[in-house]
Amino acid sequence: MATSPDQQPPAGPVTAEPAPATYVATAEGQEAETVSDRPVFQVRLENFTGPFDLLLSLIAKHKLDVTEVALAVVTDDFIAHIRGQEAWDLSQASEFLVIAATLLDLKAARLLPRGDVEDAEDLELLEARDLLFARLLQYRAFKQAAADLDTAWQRAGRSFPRQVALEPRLAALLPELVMQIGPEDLAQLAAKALAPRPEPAGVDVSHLHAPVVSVREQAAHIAGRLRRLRRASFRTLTDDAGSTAVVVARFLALLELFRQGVVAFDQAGPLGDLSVHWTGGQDEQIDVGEEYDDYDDHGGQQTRTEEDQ
Amino acid sequence: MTDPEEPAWAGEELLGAVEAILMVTETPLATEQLATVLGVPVPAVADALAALAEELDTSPRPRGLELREAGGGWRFYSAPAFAPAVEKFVLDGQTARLTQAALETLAVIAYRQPVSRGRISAIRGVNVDSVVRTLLTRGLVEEAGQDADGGATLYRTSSYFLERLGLRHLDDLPPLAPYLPDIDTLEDIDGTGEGE
Amino acid sequence: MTDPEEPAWAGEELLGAVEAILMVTETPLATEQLATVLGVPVPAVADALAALAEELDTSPRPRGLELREAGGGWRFYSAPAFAPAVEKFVLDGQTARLTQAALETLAVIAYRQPVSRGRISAIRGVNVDSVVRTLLTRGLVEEAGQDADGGATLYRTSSYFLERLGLRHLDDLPPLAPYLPDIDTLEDIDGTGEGE
Repeated sequence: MATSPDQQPPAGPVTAEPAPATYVATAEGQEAETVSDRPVFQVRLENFTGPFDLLLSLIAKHKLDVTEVALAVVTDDFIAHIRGQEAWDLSQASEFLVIAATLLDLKAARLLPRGDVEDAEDLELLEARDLLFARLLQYRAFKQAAADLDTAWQRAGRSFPRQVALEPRLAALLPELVMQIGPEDLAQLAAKALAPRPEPAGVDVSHLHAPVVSVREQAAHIAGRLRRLRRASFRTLTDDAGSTAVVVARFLALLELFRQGVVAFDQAGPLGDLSVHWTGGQDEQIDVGEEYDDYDDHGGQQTRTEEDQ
Repeated sequence: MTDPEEPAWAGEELLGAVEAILMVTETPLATEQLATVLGVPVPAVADALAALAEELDTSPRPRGLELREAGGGWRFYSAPAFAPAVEKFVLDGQTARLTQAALETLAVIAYRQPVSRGRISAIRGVNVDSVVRTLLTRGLVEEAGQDADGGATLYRTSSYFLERLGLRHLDDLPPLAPYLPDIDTLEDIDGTGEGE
Repeated sequence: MTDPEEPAWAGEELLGAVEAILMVTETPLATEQLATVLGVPVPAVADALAALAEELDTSPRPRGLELREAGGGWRFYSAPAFAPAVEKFVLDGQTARLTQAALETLAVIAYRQPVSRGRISAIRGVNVDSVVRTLLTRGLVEEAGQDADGGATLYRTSSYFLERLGLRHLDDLPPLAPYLPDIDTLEDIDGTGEGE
């Protein structure tokens, strides 16, 4: 329990939290001073209680209104922050990745020419953005409520209730206890209290994370298909995906392959099908995954021990 | 004195009797409970409590105690002004601050109760199992039955929560930010986290 | 305020500080103890205690409380003049039986003594302050010094407890093993409960 990320010392206001190195350059003088002697990228996830917290903090850093966020900047920072993490709690990582994927999606959408909202995918994208903002707004409201509770907690915490044991004279007036149990019952009660409590329903979240989709594996899969087909639409490449997680992983894999210069994209028109073609050699090795999948190295399910939660 | 026809205590005697009982109670006392025990009409007890509280608040010298209503009843508290002196004697760590994670989780439970852990997770974007256990252990939240749909355990805040925050009722909670997005939409979103 | 050269509290402020501490402390307090913690000379605290006691005794209205020294320390008591009201309140709703919560807490103390409230809370998963006070009031458990680490008060069962259960020694308590699923696991649980 003591090492749980939720037992961290209370975080200060968002703007007072340590920022990744990328902010040092952009932060105002005063903030830069307090941050400057921190080693680069020594940002700990523990400073943020969740992806929304991080996102809000990034938005605050850039002094942007949450409803009109310059997504490109925030997305880059969000990804940079995620990269800066050395050790991940899997259940947290998945949440952060979901947000990161959504942000990437939206950032990508920004790069597309703007047109009338006709395509279903376009609508989905808008929906995804609205959903993200709605959740972010909701989180911000609760964060504000938490600050209110903190104020009340601290104010009330300065005054202590009188709750003392009964005066001996009055205790003597109490009716003589009927001891309704014997030593054996007592032992049973003790055993029950001391025995490992079954985890309350809902603690086991392993099914949420299994199977973990490896971007590296999906990249290999896509590369294999593209070497064979030379050209395929994103739709085709994800037709056997089976789950959203796999689609996301393949999308990320494609971005990685594009960065390595082994694929090129082609689109007939705005929001048209994304056509992908292989530009690498037939035997060219791909090297994907060290960024996306290195949380795998920390062992997935097995290491998600009690302390991590 | 126990004559049911006649109020047992009145005037300054009633003040003293209420004061005496408040000295030995372990829990906040509801006005009604005091009235029953003393055999006195509820309004008379309410007046006595108000008079005692005011006497302390308007005392010519700084008083070490105050009488407040919180968490469903009245109780003596040490005066906040003397917190630095009192803290050294109070052992149960009540002065400990709650972590940001605990505060945020507590806020979601307070405003969305009864609520499942899955729902809280969906709102906060992180797993909240450990924090909810801590809040349970500290007596700030309690179980409130099962979700009709999925059977998930629901949680609500306790009366200790109210007392600890100096609130009389849940209605005393400050309103959630007015710019909170449409709740119906969010119900759906929240619902996705329920599977946990 | 913590300057060792200067008394931290004086005059009416000292009265208020002493009053505040006495209102909420769980045990009677010796004059010396108050003086040490407040950083005030013993005679000053003695004067403050006497002044507070006199203020209550000479109050223009009948007071429900009094300040007395007994058992090596000072403590507020309900005033004997209001004993009929207080006794009625204390006996009202009292049963001669222990609640399930009290029995479970008693069982944990019996098998893990000496043990702090924090540890019991961690084991039982709920706040046990009130239940432990009940067991103290009932004489079934007693204080057993302080934890070497954190200074938390430790509790053990009393000889009255043995008597009521018909046991000669603690060794006569039945072994837990037959009721436990797995001793190894149990050791772990004990170890981890502390983090709280």
